[in-house]
Amino acid sequence: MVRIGHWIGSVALAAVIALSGCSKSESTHESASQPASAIKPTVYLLPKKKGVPYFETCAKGAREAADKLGVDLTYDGPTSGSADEAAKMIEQWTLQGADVIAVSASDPAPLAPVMKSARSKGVHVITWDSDTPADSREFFVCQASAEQIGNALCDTLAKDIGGGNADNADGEVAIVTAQMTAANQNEWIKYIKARLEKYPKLKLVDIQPSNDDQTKAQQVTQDMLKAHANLKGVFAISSQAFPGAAEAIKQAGKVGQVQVTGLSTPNDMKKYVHDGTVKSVVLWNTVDLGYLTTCVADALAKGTLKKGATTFNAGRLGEKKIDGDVILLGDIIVFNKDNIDQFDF
Amino acid sequence: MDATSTISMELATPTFSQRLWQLAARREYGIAIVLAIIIAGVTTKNHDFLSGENVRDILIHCTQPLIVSCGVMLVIVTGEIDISVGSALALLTAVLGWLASPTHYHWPAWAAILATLALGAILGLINGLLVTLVRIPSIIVTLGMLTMLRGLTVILMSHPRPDGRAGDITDMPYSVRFFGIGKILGISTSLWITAIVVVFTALLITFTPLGRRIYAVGSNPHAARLSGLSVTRVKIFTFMFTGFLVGVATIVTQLATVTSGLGQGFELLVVTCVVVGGVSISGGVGTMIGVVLGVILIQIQSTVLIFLKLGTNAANWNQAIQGALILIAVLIDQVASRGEKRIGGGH
Amino acid sequence: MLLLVLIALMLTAGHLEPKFVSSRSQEGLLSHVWDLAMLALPMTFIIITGGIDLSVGSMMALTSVTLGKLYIAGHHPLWLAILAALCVGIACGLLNAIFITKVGVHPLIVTLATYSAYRGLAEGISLPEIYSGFPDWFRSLGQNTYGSLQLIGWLFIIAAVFCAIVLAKTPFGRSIYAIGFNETAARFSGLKVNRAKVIIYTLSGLAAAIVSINYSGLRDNAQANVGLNMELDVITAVVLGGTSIFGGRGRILGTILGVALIHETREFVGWHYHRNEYVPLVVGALLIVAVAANALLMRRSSRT
Amino acid sequence: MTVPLIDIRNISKAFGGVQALAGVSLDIAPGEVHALCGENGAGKSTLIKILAGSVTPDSGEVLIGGQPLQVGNVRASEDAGIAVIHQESVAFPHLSTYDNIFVGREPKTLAGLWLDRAMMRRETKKLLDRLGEHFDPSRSVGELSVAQRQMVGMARALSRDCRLLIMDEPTASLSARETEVLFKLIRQLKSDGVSILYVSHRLEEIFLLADRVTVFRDGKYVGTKLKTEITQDDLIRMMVGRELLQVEGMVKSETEHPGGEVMLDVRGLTREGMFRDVSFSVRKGEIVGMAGLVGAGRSEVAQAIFGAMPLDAGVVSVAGENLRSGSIDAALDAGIALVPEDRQHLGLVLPMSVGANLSMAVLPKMTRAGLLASGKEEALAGEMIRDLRVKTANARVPAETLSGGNQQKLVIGKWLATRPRVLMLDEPTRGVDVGAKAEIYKLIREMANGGMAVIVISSDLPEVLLLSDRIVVMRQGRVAGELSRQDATQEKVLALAMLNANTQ
Repeated sequence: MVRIGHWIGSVALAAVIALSGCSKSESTHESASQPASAIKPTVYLLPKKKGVPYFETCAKGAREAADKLGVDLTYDGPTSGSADEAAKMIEQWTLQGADVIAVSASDPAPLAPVMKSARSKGVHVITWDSDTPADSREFFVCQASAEQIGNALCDTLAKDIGGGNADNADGEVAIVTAQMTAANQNEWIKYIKARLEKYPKLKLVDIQPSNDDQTKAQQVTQDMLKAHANLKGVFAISSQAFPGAAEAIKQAGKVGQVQVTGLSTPNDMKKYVHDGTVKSVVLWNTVDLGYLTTCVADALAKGTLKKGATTFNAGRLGEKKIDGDVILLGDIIVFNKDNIDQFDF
Repeated sequence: MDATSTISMELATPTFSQRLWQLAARREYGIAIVLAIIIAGVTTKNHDFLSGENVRDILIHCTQPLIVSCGVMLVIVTGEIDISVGSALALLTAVLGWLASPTHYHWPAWAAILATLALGAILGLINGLLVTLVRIPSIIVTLGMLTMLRGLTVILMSHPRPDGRAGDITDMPYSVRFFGIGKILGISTSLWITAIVVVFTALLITFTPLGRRIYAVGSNPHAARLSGLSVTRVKIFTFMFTGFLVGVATIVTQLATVTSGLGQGFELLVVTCVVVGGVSISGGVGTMIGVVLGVILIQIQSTVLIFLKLGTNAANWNQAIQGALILIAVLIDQVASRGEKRIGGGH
Repeated sequence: MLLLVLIALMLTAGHLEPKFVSSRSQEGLLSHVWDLAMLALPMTFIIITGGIDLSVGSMMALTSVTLGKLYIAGHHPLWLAILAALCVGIACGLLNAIFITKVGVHPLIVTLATYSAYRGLAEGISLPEIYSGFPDWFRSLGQNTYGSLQLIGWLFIIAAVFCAIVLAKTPFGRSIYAIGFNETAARFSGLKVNRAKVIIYTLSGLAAAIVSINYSGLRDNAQANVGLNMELDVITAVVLGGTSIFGGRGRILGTILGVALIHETREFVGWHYHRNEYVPLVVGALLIVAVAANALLMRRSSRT
Repeated sequence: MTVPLIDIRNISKAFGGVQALAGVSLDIAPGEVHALCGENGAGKSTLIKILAGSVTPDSGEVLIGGQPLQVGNVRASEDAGIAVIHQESVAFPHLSTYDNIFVGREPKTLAGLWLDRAMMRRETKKLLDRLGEHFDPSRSVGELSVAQRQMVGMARALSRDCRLLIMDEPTASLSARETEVLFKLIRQLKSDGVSILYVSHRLEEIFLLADRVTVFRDGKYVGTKLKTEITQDDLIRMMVGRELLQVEGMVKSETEHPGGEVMLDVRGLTREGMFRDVSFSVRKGEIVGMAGLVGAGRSEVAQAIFGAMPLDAGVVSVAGENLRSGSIDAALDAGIALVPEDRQHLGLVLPMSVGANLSMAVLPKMTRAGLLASGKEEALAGEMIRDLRVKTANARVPAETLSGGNQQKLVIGKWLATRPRVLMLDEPTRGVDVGAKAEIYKLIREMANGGMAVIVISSDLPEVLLLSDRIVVMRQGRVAGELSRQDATQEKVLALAMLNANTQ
């Protein structure tokens, strides 16, 4: 009985393979040769990690633009945040006949080759939020470079520690990151470290992973607060780490004595900004970032945006400057008690 | 007569189980000694380590894994395993957030908490039914649940709630958070709850018929059946109990923000703690004190490393140290029990 | 059984998304499956003996970092780095095997420990740097197709045929089954139980090394978080393929079908719904339903 | 005759097409010791399981005290006063003795929520005293000897006021002294009005204890006789349905002093806590019996010779060559084979086919170009099935479908295929029915005549005396003495095996 099943299985498997081979002829000339100026361009928007507020707010802006421009927008990405998973999704979308793929690279190394290969198959590839090597994409929709982000974080924390004057900043600081292996965070850490040289009285004493888990972030922050008596500031540089670290400082009763900053959406941090635990939150307008990215994708698909352009008209955002192949969103925003309520994302 | 008649036992089972017994009795001492050494070592380097505040925080770090370990311990004692607890923790936290948050369903705290506990028990019931009635190996059932519940959590958290928002929930009412960060008689509520769970579990396994049956089922399921015990019911109970405790762990959380990324890897943490605490993966063996010590040993580690102030690159070795610690624990254990067997058999 | 499910899936997929089943897109999607498939082969042997290896993903990380550290950071010749990576993979597997056979610890516990330890070592050694900049010829080995399959695809086919023959037709394969059913009896029959275990756990390490080396070529990168959560996928695929977690039963063909089914399901859910969060939901449900159906069918057939 | 306590009517049960019981009926009077006999596979165990409630019959009914018993329910059987002492001592090794005795119906306090440990301990003490055992009731059962565990099982049965006590091969692992205690207990229970269903292969015991004997054969009821009506031979005839094979003549050695050179030589084997300074030798063509009480270390010595147990000291040599100790491979290469006592766990891979089990020890020889050649395997299996007269449909069915005796033949066949020079058989006929026993005896002698050196370990004294050319008796891990065939009598062997056993 088992043996018969075995043979039937093998035969049927062969049949499936043969069948899929036969269907080859029907579908050879599909995706790549489609004219790019089809009425409804197909745009795929890839976040580093799906399901986190930062990217969900980007998606909000992207959908707004898509509705206005008549773009067939798909927003999807790895819920695990794995770059390898993201690479697989790009490959799949290429096969599905995407017109434009917009990538936010959690790790440029594994993504760049895939993006290049997508481009070679006639897909427009752009990056947004975080870039990959220039030859793997056409444009980069940039809110800020890793260096700018690192600098902004560092300057903000120094200012908060110094009570408004960065030069007064004195004491020890620590970083709570996602995983020790998180490519993005490590990039920022690199620039934070570099920028800290500007503040010789600030000393980086520890970097701890939170395993992208708020509970863990809270625990390590708590421990560092006690272990380093002179700790004055914490960089909490992942979406799970920031609320965790803020909560730890609050519960330890060190509000005002220890400053914490990081990247997060205003809505997530409003509570801590209002109760004084967090003085400043560093970010940019994520809704606008999603909006701008979708506009760029649409223009590329329709052929209205070409290499070498110096400005780009982005709907409600108005004229945006293009610096080479980098389209700039605008400035980093530091949210504080005074301005945070003006934003809802 | 005794000395010689012990050698008649058939090769595999009795000597092995005998060994396990002795081991279970010894394991607690072993962990306690390792713990003492670690604590003494770090305290000499940093006197603040044993400050009241730090001890309290370390204990609070242990609350969630310890509460869930109480359930997982019983599951493992019956010879099964539950690796779905990490995802279940995420899902239950998300549900609690949905129900209790004022900008969402805004249920009263007690109702939201009861619903979360009930849902936890139901998840456990599903595991238990699949394991006992459908007879799927528990590692497969809970592996499937681990994956599924994680997906469900992301879907739930990205689904627009009644106020049209999606994403993190930042406005958990204090009436719910009281169970995590509140204080009763100057001691954190979460510690009270954990203590209740631990004492309850300890009493359950030592002094109640049900507790004895859990061990009986793990020790020899065939015999348990012949003794008229319902193996099915006992196993379903342990899974439900675990699910319920995941619900309890949800409530003692220290966190203010509910996100979908909670509890990643929590299941492995719990299984590691339980196993390091001397609970035998083949069933029938395990003590409450061992599990408590196992949880503390594993959880204390990251605090110890931070207190040693090893600098900014040290954290890269955290995981390697954890792995090595487990390997060493297992190795010492095995070697010790071998020595024991040689000496013990001969008297 | 499994094949019927696979065919049903492909037919439904073909109905909903005609482009999905076309050979062109299948060919493109194929490149995603090889690492899973490759690791599933030794895992099939391991699970048939009643064991488990949770450390495969972590072994990938450690071999990946070895390769990157030696070649990119250490400027050693690439062949040396590859050789070292292979050796590290073998050593990792061997260490698992020694703990399992000589020290006598349950495989679940050993590999749970090395799951942390190997990845931890990888993180510690790489501090955690990302190594990229592999030479073109090496990358083309990973990326190029030779007669519609990548190098690793061909490697897998050879390995799969080899494993299938070994498992079904050799004394070694027979001893694997015997160990799974009754290890003591196998030992008392003079079968070389420990040797068999050492071989399969070591092979698991070797497979992890091969997959991670290929990955480095394919994605031009080597780092400590390669192969994260891989172990669960591999175990899921093997079990889905009908291998009993209690040992004694399972076949390579089943594993191949299991890998195919899980791969096609994942890709199709991604393709059709564009909601990554559905993937774990569907894969988890598939695992439980498939094993449940199998258990129920087995019971029915044993009753009559 | 009085109203029967238990009336079993027309019970049938089939397992996957095999009729285990076909309409059997049986009644037991209050205070009766009723023996149940039959070859392996006669259906005794199935009947026990049905009475215990762990198996549901396909048809038929059981009346207890005139009331129908709810079949297929362990609890209902217990409540009706049926207790079973199982063949393999069923116990929870990790639990204490008193937990073992009371698990499932623990005495409770506090509205049933709390265990009454004091009472459990007290009651257990009483029960153990009654059984003549005096160990601490809180010791875990895993630390107890097999015999003590058997007593725990007994205590468990006694702890409830049972009306019917079922004993399945209760003396299989008991020493003579313990057997004596057991028999006394049975008589005492009987006088208290408890009925006993006594299942055993040991005919002497049956004739010593039973009032009536019922015989099953192939799942069918053969008959019930008063003990006074029949002889042992009658009983055996009822069981096998044919005349007992005249085995005596066939198993005698061909020569008076068999054997040429020494094949196996064992010097000073020591394993702490198990055996010490064990030395003996076996010649080619000779059968050496190893006698001794259960627990004297015989099985352990055999396993040590086979390399399955590490040695602290001592040397094993085969045909003059010393073996590496603690290595099964070395033993196999030297031509040593072991048919272990526990065939289910150590001897066979039950779910695998008969053919695969037979070829297990010679797999490398079953190949062509490295691949298993099914032709060679089939040939081997066919040969073994024919030579050993294994009753099986074919070589492809799983070994677990065979009866105990045939499974034992498989284990022997597996080792014969290796053409061993030294063959050790540990309890080769335990749990094997009478017919198969005779065939196994014949086989063993044939093998010796073929030039093999054979060691037979057996607790069955007549068996040892019947087979052996020479008898090595062990006591408490040491060789207590050697007896030649001419000198050996049951009394002498027992004396060596037991002398001082109780005073040490």
